[in-house]
Amino acid sequence: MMIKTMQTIMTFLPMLLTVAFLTLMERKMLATSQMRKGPNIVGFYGLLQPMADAMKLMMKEANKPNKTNSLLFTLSPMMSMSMALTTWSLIPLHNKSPQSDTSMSMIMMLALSSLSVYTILLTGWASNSKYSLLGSMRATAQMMSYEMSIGLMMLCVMYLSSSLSLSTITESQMNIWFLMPLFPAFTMLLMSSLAETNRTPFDLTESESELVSGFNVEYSATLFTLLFLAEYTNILLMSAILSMLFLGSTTMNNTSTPMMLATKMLTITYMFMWARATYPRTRYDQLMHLVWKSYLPMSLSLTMLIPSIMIFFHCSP
Amino acid sequence: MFSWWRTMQESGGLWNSIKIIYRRSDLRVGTLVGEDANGNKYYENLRYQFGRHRFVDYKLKEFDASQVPPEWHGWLHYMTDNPPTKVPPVPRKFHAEHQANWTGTTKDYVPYSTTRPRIQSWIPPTNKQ
Amino acid sequence: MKQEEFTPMFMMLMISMIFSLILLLISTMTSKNMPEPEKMSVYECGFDPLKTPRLPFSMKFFLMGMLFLMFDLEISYIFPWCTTMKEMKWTSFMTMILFMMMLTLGFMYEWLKEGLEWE
Amino acid sequence: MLARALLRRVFLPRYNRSLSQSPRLLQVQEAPKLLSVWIDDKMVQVEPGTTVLQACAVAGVEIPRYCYHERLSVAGNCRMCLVEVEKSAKPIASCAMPVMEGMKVHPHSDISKRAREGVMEFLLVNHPLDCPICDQGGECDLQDQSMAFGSDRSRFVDNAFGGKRAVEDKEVGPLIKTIMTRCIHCTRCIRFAGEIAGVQDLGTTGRGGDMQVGTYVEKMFKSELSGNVIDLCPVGALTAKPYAFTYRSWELRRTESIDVLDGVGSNIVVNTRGEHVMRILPRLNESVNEEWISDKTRFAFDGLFAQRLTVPLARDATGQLRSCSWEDVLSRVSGKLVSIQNPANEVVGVAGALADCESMVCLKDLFNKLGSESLYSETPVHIGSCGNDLRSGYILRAGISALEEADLILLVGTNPRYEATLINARIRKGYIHNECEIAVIGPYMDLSYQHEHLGDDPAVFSGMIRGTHPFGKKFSRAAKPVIIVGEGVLARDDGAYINNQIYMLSRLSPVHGSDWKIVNYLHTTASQVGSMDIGYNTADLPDLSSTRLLYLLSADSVDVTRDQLPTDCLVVYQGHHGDKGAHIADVILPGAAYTEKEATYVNTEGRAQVTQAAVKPPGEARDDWSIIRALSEYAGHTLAYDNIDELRERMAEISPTLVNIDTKQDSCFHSLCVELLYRTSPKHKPYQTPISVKLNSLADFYMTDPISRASKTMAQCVQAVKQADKN
Amino acid sequence: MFRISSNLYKACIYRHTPIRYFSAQQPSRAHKYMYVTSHPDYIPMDWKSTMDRNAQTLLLTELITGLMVVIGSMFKEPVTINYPFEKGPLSPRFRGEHALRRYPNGEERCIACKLCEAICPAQAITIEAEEREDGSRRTTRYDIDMTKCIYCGFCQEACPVDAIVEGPNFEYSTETHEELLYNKEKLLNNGDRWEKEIAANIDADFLYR
Repeated sequence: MMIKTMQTIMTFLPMLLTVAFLTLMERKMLATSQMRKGPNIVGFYGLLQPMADAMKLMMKEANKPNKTNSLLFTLSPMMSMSMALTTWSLIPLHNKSPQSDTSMSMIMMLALSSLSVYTILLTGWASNSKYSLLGSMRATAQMMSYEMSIGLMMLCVMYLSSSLSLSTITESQMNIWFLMPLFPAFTMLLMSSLAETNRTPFDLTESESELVSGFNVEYSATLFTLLFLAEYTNILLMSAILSMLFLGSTTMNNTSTPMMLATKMLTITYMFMWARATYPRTRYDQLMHLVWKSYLPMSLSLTMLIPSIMIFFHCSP
Repeated sequence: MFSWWRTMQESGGLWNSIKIIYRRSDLRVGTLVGEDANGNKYYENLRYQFGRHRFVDYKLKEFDASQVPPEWHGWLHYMTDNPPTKVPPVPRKFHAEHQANWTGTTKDYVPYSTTRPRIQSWIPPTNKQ
Repeated sequence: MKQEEFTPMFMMLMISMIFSLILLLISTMTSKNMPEPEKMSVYECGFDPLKTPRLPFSMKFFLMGMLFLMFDLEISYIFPWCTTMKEMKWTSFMTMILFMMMLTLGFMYEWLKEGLEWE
Repeated sequence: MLARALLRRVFLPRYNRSLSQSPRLLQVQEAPKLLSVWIDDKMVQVEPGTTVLQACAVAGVEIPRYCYHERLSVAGNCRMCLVEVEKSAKPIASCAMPVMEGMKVHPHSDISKRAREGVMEFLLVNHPLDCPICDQGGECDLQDQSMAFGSDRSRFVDNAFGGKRAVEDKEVGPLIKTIMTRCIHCTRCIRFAGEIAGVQDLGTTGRGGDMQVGTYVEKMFKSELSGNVIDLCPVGALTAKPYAFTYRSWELRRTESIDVLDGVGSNIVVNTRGEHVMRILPRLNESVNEEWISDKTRFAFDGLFAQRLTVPLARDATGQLRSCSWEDVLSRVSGKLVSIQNPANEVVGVAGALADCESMVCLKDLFNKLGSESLYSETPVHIGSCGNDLRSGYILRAGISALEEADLILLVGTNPRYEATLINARIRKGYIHNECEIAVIGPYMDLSYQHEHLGDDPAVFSGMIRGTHPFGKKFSRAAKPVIIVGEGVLARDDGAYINNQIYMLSRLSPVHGSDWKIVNYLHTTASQVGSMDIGYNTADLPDLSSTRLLYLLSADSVDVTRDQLPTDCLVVYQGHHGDKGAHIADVILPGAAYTEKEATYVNTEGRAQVTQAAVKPPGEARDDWSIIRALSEYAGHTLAYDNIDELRERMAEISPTLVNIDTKQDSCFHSLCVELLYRTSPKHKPYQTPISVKLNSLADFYMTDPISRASKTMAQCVQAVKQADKN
Repeated sequence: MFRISSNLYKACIYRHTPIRYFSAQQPSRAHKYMYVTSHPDYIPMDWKSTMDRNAQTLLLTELITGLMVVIGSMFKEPVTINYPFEKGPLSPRFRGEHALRRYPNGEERCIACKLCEAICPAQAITIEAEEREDGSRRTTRYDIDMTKCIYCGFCQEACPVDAIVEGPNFEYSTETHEELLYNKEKLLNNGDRWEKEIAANIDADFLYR
């Protein structure tokens, strides 16, 4: 029990640190791609910027507007943060010490990420603001839609590994990453995860010109920090899932180190930011058409194609 | 690009470079153009990109952008190519000494009225008792 | 499946909840709160809010939710098949393909009926 | 009171029309033949003798001008009004050219335009370009007209060598600042001084480029109307000295108001900037002040900045006046008021020269509610038995504008030049244009026009009535005789007797009993007629030895000392200046001055006019009527009006004339008034003291009330006049 | 089946085009906004272009080109001005902090003509004037509310004596509002301190004055 607790804490704390520095990394990355410097005053080359931001956000006045649903208003950011972090306990960061390696981890993961939709809906509803509510509605519809195609695309991986356990999926990629046979699924999943985490070019929920800041307009200080942390934790989570499903997780050339996973995650995360630095925001109808009219038929056909091939050519594992 | 190695050497070694970077978030070298009355040093290096080729090294540890005196201000802002070392300003007896922006300190400016109140109240005569 | 498998999950849940609470606590101690009517009012581009903000609801979103529910449910049917495909081979394959064809047909119907248009 | 009830019954608006027939309508003239003139191909018909400029004005075309002024004689020296007239070799000066039948004027033709441009160019050759520091800037005719009619460049560029003409500034007293380099020699100021003010001080010396306007020898422009030349000057040559450089015309807010520093009630425009009065200008009112105002009206407003009562003051235990809150002073006064057992004798109120009708009504209503009728006007008026019940017995019945039609004016105990400057200007207008004869009973005085001095003996009337005095015969021959009785008579104890004699004299006139009003009274303070209308007692103040509360409503000239009052008497002073009244007061209630409140004043001809609040009262000072209203609430006798409109309704109940704003309401029942006077002829003979006047020198004129006494400018004027007289 | 899938496929590519257009011969332009590229008439359906198009879509060429552009700009030198040490270029006509100037003999230039006050569109200037002891026209109050000022420069344009100028200084931000309510002394002092540069800038502009 003690070990489990320690393990959990040792996952939790670096997670927070990573998320904190992820914000800095994003700002620096955006800055360099725009020929700027980015934060460079706090600490050496701005390394302490996340700390300063955290301090600032903690010391800000926590404002709670009139007529908000007080309990939900406070609880939903906490929930969204917790949901994002809890999913991390399912991820086998190291082959030998899986956090919570159930044979159902994929289903658990999908379930938990579905729950985070609720937190966003609650956040918007509890704020008692039209902008919040509209933002959360959009976010919910978007996340739901993309979750569907994400689920279908994950199925493809599951066909190949015949397992719902993440460690088994990792093991089954020892020889060849699923990226190779499932490249279209990977690209689609990468883009879907951008939409799932409400990132550019699909950050319709916080499109400033229309909704000011989306579902978190009325949030400030710590509660906003929690929402913010949850968002970035989800980014990391998505990149972890992507690297586990398609890039072979901790494995590389028949060896297995957690550093490998970290490198792969970083690459995917970098792709997230790269996309942010590059693409303009899509329209909402484009977003919905992409998922319903492109990804859904494509992934549906993939879910049929892959087992068919496997059955016809007797190459199932 | 200016060779970072040469830059580091000219800045006085690795440790000095780190100190300078910590202070200025940047490491630059250039030819000294002049020094103002407060000891701030002004440099120019035409090998940097245009618009970033003049810079100042503040004397004080508590540096502030408003510490640049007017005679150097124009040169540093690329208004003129003539530093005061080349074209000194015409002296006037009313010229006042430059002051930095003192806001937030005890030396800051507090507005006051420069006029007398227009309406004067009647002051009742004091009682003789 | 054992119960212990999920302990780390609950632990993580607990820890993150506790962490959030601690954050809130610190924030209430360090920050000062000076509420005023203007600050407390919800954001509405400088206008006073008119109607209750919890009403605006679009049928479009509702439809989307229904579709999601349908598809997600069907996906969850497929999940167990992934793991058992090895053993069950053709029988299950034909069943599932049939199932997915029906799903696709429904999807096409919906598409042609313009249920996916978003304007 | 019976008479008042009668008045109230019959003073209905429908009477006004039939009663207010102007005497000038009596003369029936033959309609003159009209001349047809074409202005820009538009025909207008004008009377013979009209100038081309006036004909253009009728046609709606404004001709630029500098020297021409409607109220001054035509000079025709600026040449700005040149217009082209058909069949004329040269453009003509339209201000001096009478129209002829069939004349065709082209004010917009090329020749006219070029003529104006040329004149502008000449005027600007020597005019300094110091508009940024010129006080006339922004309201300067030269600026405006050079923009509208001038050229954009000058051909006289060679003056860079010789420089422009420069003229030394003249020192003409503490009111007018001269910058003679700016002068364009329109001579308006000279004509004003000679024609309107009646002071032959100004004139020109030299000619051509050496021409200078000045006073020949360096001396003060000693006139009570001197300030008007500032308005007349089309350029910045003559500007106001006391408030030089302090304002710009475009930043001033204009409030139309009424002057209260004398009994004329001149119409003024109060120019304010922010919370301060910056200057006072005349406002056109043909029946009161035309477009002139006196220097006191114009310049005494700086008294509003000094010696002001800005906080309520009350005497503490040591007898020292200390500032305190309104609650304190009001409860102190009301406590005293309530504690008095026998208010009829022990509560006395006095209304001063600057008291407005609203506050006087409030005070009277409050005192009446308490049970006291002891309300006195500061200046006693002794006019005999008709008292102040009948209005026609105490106002300037004929009206100010009618004075210029009179052919004989007898001034009794008054020096209108200083007591009512604008009325004197009217008399002078009659004297110049109507060949009016003027005679004076009183001390010798300089009235700015020739007059017959009949001595200062009150007994002179009996001679006239008996026909032994030659003036009596002259009087009985006059078609429109006017007798103006001043305060020099009314304030005398035997005023009633002299008043009686004056009425006897008026009976000699053939127009006696017609619509022409012979006997007129000239009051010198703004509150006097109003207080009499409201029903304040105009007798001398009673014995004050039993008074326990003396309420001085802006009363600063009242002749009361602390010695006359019992020691426990509470003296309340309500006003806006720390003047005589404030010095004897125990409690001081700071009120508003006339520029700070909306208040009604009735001038000496019985015309009710309203001042407007141009600025806010300073500090904690408040509107006067509302102070008394608040006091009534503290005293438990709340007055039945909450705002000024309700108060005005109450005033209308007392006398409709008080709310009939800006109309001279004709006073009726004059015959009744006359009858009352004859029936109750005073017993005693007049005293042997000679008839005097209240103000007989320019130095007296400048300081008559708390505002002008506090004014620095007026003090400088007094000094300057004394200095000038010494020389 | 092929017909349907072909339609679907097209719809995948041009996904913002409503499907009903595929069946209509002459789509009505009156009631629907249409994109030029999405109009079915403009889609060449021969094999080569179809292949090209599909290959480009499938291989995400456009998206990847965009990503490469971003990568390219990452390796360029940042243009960020390292502010307190380096400063950006300013024009000699820059309109910054106000100052009241003096004549070379030390006499203040302002003659209280109030033209700046009159022209100020934000009504930030308040002037009170009086006659000085020597008879000259001078201000007793010259207040500028720098928080009202919109830095339009009309005041210096209106000034007949070049007294009020907007100097080159912009580093006068303050922590409190009241510190930005400048009075005459402050403005004159500004002028005395910045005169060196103000004079140089005015000289630099002599051709255009």
